[in-house]
Amino acid sequence: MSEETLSAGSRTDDEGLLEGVGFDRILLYVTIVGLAIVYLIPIESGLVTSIKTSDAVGNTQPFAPPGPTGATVESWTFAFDALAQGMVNSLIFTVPATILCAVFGSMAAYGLTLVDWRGQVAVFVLFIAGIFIPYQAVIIPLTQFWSNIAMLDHRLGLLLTPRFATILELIITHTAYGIPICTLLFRSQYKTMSWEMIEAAKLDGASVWRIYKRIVLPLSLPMFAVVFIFQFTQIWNEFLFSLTLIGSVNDPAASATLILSGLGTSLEGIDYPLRMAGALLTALPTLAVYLLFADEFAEGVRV
Amino acid sequence: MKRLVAFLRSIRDKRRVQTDGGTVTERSSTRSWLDSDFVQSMPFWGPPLVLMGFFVYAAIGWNFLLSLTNYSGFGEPDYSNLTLSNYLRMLEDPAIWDATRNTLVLLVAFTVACLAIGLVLAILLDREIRFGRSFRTIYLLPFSLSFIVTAKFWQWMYNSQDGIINQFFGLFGFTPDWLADPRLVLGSVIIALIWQFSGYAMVIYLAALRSIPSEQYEAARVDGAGTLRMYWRVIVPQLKPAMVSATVTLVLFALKAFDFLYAIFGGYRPRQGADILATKMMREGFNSSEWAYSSAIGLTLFVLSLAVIAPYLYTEYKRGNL
Amino acid sequence: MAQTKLNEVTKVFTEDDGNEIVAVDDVSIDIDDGEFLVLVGPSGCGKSTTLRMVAGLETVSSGTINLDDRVINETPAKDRDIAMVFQSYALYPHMTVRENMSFGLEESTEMGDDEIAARVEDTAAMMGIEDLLDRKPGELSGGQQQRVALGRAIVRDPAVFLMDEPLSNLDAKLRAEMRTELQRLQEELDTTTVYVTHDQTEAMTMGDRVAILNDGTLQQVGTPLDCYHRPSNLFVAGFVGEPSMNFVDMNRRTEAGETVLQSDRFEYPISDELAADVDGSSDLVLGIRPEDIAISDGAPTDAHDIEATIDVIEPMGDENIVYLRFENDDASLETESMIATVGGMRQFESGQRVTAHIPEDAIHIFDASTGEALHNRRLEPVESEPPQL
Amino acid sequence: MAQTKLNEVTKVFTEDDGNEIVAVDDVSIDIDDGEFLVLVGPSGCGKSTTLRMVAGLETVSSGTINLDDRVINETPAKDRDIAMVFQSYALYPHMTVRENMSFGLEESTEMGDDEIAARVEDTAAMMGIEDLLDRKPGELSGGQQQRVALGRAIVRDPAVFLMDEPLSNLDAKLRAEMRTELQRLQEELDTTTVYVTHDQTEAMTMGDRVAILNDGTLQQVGTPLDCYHRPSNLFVAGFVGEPSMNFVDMNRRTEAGETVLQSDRFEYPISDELAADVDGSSDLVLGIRPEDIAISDGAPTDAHDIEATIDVIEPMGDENIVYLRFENDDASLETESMIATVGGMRQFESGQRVTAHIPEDAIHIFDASTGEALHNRRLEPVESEPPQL
Amino acid sequence: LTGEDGGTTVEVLHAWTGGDGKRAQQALFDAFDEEYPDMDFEDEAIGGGGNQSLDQTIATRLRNSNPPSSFAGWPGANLERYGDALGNIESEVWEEAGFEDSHIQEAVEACQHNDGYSAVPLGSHRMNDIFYNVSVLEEAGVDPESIDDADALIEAFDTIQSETDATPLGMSLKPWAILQTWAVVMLGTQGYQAYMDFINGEGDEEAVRETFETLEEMLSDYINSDAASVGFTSVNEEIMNGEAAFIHGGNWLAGAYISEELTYGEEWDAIRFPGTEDMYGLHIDSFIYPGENPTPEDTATFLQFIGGETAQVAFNQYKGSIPTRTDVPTDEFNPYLTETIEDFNEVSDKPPTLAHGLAVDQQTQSDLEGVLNDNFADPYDVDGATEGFMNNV
Ligand SMILES: Nc1ncnc2c1ncn2[C@@H]1O[C@H](COP(=O)(O)OP(=O)(O)OP(=O)(O)O)[C@@H](O)[C@H]1O
Ligand SMILES: Nc1ncnc2c1ncn2[C@@H]1O[C@H](COP(=O)(O)OP(=O)(O)OP(=O)(O)O)[C@@H](O)[C@H]1O
Ligand SMILES: [Mg+2]
Ligand SMILES: [Mg+2]
Repeated sequence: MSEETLSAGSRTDDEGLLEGVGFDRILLYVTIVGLAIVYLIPIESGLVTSIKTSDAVGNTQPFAPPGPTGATVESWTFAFDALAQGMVNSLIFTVPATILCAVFGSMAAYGLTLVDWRGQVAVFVLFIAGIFIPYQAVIIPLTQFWSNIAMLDHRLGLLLTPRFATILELIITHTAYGIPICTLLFRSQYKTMSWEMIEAAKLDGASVWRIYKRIVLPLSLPMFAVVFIFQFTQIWNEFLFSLTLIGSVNDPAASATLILSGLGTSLEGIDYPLRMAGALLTALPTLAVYLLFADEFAEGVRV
Repeated sequence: MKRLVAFLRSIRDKRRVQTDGGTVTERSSTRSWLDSDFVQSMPFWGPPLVLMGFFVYAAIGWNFLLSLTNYSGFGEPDYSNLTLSNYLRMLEDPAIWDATRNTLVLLVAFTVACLAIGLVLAILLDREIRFGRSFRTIYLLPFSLSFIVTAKFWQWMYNSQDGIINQFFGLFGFTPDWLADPRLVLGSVIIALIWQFSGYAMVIYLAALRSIPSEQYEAARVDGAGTLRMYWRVIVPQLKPAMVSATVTLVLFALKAFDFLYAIFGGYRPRQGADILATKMMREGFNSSEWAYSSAIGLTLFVLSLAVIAPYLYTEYKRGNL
Repeated sequence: MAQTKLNEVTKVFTEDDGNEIVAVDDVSIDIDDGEFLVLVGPSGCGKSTTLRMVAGLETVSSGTINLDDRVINETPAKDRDIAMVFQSYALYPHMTVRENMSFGLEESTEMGDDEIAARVEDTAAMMGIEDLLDRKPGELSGGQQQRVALGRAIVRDPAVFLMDEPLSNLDAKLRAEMRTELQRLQEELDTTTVYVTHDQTEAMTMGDRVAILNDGTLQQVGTPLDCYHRPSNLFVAGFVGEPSMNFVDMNRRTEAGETVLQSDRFEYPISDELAADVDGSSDLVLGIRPEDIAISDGAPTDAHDIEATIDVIEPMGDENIVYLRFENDDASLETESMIATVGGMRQFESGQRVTAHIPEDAIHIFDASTGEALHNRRLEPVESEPPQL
Repeated sequence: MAQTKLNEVTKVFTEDDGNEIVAVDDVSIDIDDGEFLVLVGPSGCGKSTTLRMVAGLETVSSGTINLDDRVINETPAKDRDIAMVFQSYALYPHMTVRENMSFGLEESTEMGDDEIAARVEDTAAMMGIEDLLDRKPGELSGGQQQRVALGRAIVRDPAVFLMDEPLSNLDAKLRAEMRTELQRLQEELDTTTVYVTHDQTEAMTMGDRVAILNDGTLQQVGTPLDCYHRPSNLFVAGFVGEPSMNFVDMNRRTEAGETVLQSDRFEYPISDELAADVDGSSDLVLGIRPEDIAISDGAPTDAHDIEATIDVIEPMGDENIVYLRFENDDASLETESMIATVGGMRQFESGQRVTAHIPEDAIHIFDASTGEALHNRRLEPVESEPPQL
Repeated sequence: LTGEDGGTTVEVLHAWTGGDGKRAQQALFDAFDEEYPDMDFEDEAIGGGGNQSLDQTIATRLRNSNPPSSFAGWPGANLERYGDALGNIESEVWEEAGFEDSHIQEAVEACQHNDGYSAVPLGSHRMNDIFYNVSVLEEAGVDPESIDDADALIEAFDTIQSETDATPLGMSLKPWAILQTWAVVMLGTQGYQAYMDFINGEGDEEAVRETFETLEEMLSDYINSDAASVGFTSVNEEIMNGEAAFIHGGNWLAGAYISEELTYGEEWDAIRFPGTEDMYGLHIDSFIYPGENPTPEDTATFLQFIGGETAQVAFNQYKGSIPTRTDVPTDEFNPYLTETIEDFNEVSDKPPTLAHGLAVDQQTQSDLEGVLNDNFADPYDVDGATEGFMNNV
């Protein structure tokens, strides 16, 4: 990360001036660094453990790296074999669902914000409330719907293998439940967009659709980035839909999180290096996305 | 979408030709209806609303209907005989009460702790820290992880022999089994969840802190307040809206803790003391095929979250934030 | 270019709680082809709402708006052939200046790319922004952005320009500059323009005519000097001019055939000619502009000379603003006060007794109850000014 | 109440990229006990920075700030016994007016609750906001908020008031009102006050003295009229007054024992007395304020009468702003122009040939290279004004 | 909707993904392939969370009317949960292959469902053996043969506790594991009849309470400290490497030792849980036949194979279980299993297992596990657990 400081004009207190570069300041940094260590420890411990042999796990401190003899990438290769298919599946449904969520969210937010009509708040409330639905309240009808009514694997049996039918279910499900939050994110931006600018475009002769395409869409590209990042992590990390719609770890459509949930618990006993490797491997895409776009992410999660 | 409007227009045009002599106002009112923002904006919010509405609101309605049946096992639900018996059954099920109590404890403890820790983190980072962004990234890092990943990490953290936590407490000769002891297990779960989400609260607070004009800080200082007093009396009270919105979101994360519990306990049944309504619901449904009963629990959960969200939405609406 | 007519236009907003706000009330204005009309009035008087109805951004509650002979009430904004310049400029931040200017042509005309490009270049040259064409608005200064906003409106060659406080985001210096430039442009283009402002200077200097609104209703439409010197009512008299006109409540009485106006603090005889104007009412308001009050040291020599005490002097350099207090023996009555402006080099002291001359030629008289102007000042142009030191 | 001294105070900001910005450069001002000092200057000249250093919100890079005899450079803001009024008011939005006003007393004094309450009530009564005490800032109008902000400062009875453009968020009318009120208050309280503004009127009318800053350096400290009539340099002359002083570049030459100033367009003989003032330099700038130029129809009668053409007239009602163009036969040279203000009732036409009289008594002469004032106008108070029509 | 997509493939689901189970199922399906090389056959191992993933997959597919051809599962009361979703193979399989006569009566009964047959038994684990690490017992000087009642067992634990570093009783406090141990303690201390009364819902509260008391005595002092968080398989590793002395479980444990190639009698051994010497704790693995079967005929063929001698020998010798057929020669089986088979034929009582679906239906079993999870997984609340057990059966 850069050396940029957080921009906050004159919030340092100058009270420490008399004591030189204050004791306060040192204490502050000690606290911050200490907390950072606390926040990093579980991940760090996971990382070092993942490259330990099972002997080394017993012999070394959980946060200490293994010695040269205790190091192995076996867990990683094993985890990779177990998870590769799941990661591919996750990617296949996460990417389209993310894009769809963003597109629908942007459209809905535009329709509800930049076009002025009565009652939009009521509709918007429906969207917002959708963010806050506990999935337990819809999961049974959802599974019923997919398995007894939609039955994509039967209906689209000629077009799609069961694996892709399941993935299509996941795409649609994730899109539907992702729309509300995306709408909110876009709306928070669109509300700050200059109303006069939209009116200027109207007077310039642009229709509602053209205004969206030529003014609003280009201006929301940064927000699209935020929504992509946010939604990508959300969908990639999601578990409940995988658990209920896919059903089994062995299903060819199993997602990474689903496979991870069962990883390392097999009859051979609890294999912590394998679990850690699997966890890190599963987290890799979101961690990467997040570390690359940390600032956008931080700005974006203000729900 | 455009075609739809064009089509409607063409109908209108035809009708105008047919009637041939509709008054100006009639014509123009149809026209202005088609040109109205409502109609014009519909293609934008309509499809997302239908898709989302079906999966959210229709599903909840259906769920309610299911909760009135006695659907279980492998058959089809029978909608002909709807009763509240599942809700009565909940009242009599001691496990429900335990789960409700645990859900509330989890909700409150987790939310309050996240808010408090998030606030401290935000204030620390608000004080012109070098590498402030990097620290923010670190504190927020766990938020990018899946519940499942977090569960794996903390399973290891909490491992009664080799885990870091007991390595540490072992120094004091105190090595409880964090995930097994019924008195500790809920706390252990909450701590792991705090680790994952306090960074989120921090980000919300940071944004709010940023939006407080620096004049507020300066005015307080000129008024003679020291740093702590300044934050406590002037700055923190102004974070109330941020706190409310963070609370709502944290509550929802807490309601989704099922994923975490499932992963860390390796199944639908958490250790005693850590069962929440979400796990109970999933267990009744997907483990025992008691679908109707499970639906009733799900709906209860929905009502519970509604109790949190409705006031929030209402005040947001009142404040004109929607 | 077009003639624009507002016929009894009214706009009622209904708030969420059902309250109705009459933002514009029965306003009729004819705007001639090529005219520059300035719309002024206090904040919230309905200036923007009026403009936005003309633009088609607000619906009209009742009345009609005509463009030439066409009623355009129902025409959507995009089809009205009207260009608007906003206070915030409302430039499209993601487009270059060129794209900003082309946008309207692309959306509202069938012109080819070459033609559009040519027109944009021409207009840019006219506005002196040809060097900026490939920059984005974020890279421009306030004045340049304002020029682009104007250019964007001009390039479309619309029937009417609407401008809503277009200069209010600029600093004083730039504002003066752009004001002159705008005037020059409007003269050159000769496009009908409606210009909203709350700036006295802009109102006085830019418009062919000024329309003064208060509380949604039209108070007066006329040339700037008309409104300054011949206000149709108390509101206009008080609104136009800074510092504003002094008002004194007066009663009319007739004494030995002579009409005298009597306030709490002084009396003011008026000529028969003037008395005829105010015949009908007895509760009157006398108005006099600060610059028309002459102050001297000597004793009163004239029936229109009134003794006064100087309360405060605010020296502005070029002039002094003098606060006068009129007192008489009856201490129970409130004091009356007036503001006068005198040359910057003259010296007075606070508390000094002076004589204020209120020339009959310069006074305005209003009906106290209706606010109607009953008599306005004489307008006899001064051809030459006596040497001033 | 206290005497405040700035001794060679300098503030250097170091930006992230290592650039150094000298915001305040070696400024020394003595502010007397009870004095009202107005700090003016163009945007970015360092006014706020200066004020914030006095408040303790910004460290001082070099130099010292004294409060009475104490050097307060290192004293934290909260211990300085200084109250500040911010442009944005900076009221605490979550506290009622009463709490806002009590806050400072609670934090900085040992007063008991009753005493605090009593003082808050008293101050509120003085400010006329006693009815608002239980409202929150969000429920107050701009003017009321401003009053609360002032009240919050006043209730603490500090040694020094600092105010950073406190009125700039108010509309014109309210601004004028609050300006008078502030003056009244300051006279009543007699607390040393430093007041930052960029408003000409406030600068001219409120302060005992005005300090004019440009680009971090102090240009002049003096009474408002001093700065208006006896500017110490070109910057001050141009900055104070609106419309600003006319400047013409001139060369000095001596012709038959007489000193003549020569511009591209006209020449201007000066008296020996005046010539003595400008002895050292030959590149000069002649300055004349718009209100000092007399315009008449007749032909030039005087060496200081110059023929000119009227370019534009802006009638403002109370006065006309006349743009004059000076031309001579050499068309290759640029035309020179001046602005003059004349009475509102006089009538001119664009294009009219007139004679502009530039009285020698009223001119300022500056050194073109250093900007120093070499000669300022004569100040001979006009005791009585000729009757004006 | 009879699984058009499956077409003609016989799809069989099970959960034997690792260790002995994996080897056993390979042997089983290899044998099947050999016998029916032309059949389009596919077996699918669904691991993870014990049987949980498999159960869930089955449940989903049955609900979706997309059943597999057959799947591995427990017969007995466990079948009740599937309701009408199972088909009847009385004539196609049972009668045609004559299984009613060739299998033990308990297995025959367990496979009955809805007035017909819906499953075919594959093999049986014995649930009342307690295994031990021979060298640990020798080090402690405990003679396993001398343990003749629960008190003696606890005494042995005590000796091991004091004489060695090993954990006396390796235990996982997963509810199902407690349940299986609870069942054997009840059988050992309260006898066959009390147990049968209990599972039939006529249990004597005192008997239940005493069982819990005995169990508490064993669990509260003599088990590994991480029992609450570890799984059963990792506990067994402690037996194998000598960190623990005894472990109770089904004789799939033997399968694990066999596949680790440990020597019976020298490295590991087993005794009957004291008090159950004359019993065989009955556990049965079977293949279940879903209704709306995608491949009814081929499935019948497969199930006939499962109930046959080849399959039972191929599978059970590796799984640590024994055939449910009465007519299988023992020569392929190792000495331990051979002994077990002999016992099987001789004991007087074969109480059905409580923790593996035979004794009670799935909901009851789940409720009992819930009671244990909530009351008897450290701390041990005898009263609460007793009450819970009495209420839930
Ligand atoms: N969308 C609206 N809904 C309700 N009331 C409105 C709306 N727009 C304007 N008003 C009200 O109509 C009145 C006129 O507003 P308008 O914006 O035209 O005033 P204005 O003269 O432009 O004022 P300003 O000088 O402050 O811009 C005001 O009382 C305003 O509150
Ligand atoms: N915190 C800071 N960091 C860097 N430069 C600063 C900072 N604060 C002010 N400056 C710079 O110092 C100079 C003086 O700023 P200051 O705010 O004092 O001007 P000002 O006279 O108050 O202007 P205005 O009238 O616009 O308020 C400016 O060039 C400004 O950019
Ligand atoms: Mg407006
Ligand atoms: Mg400033």
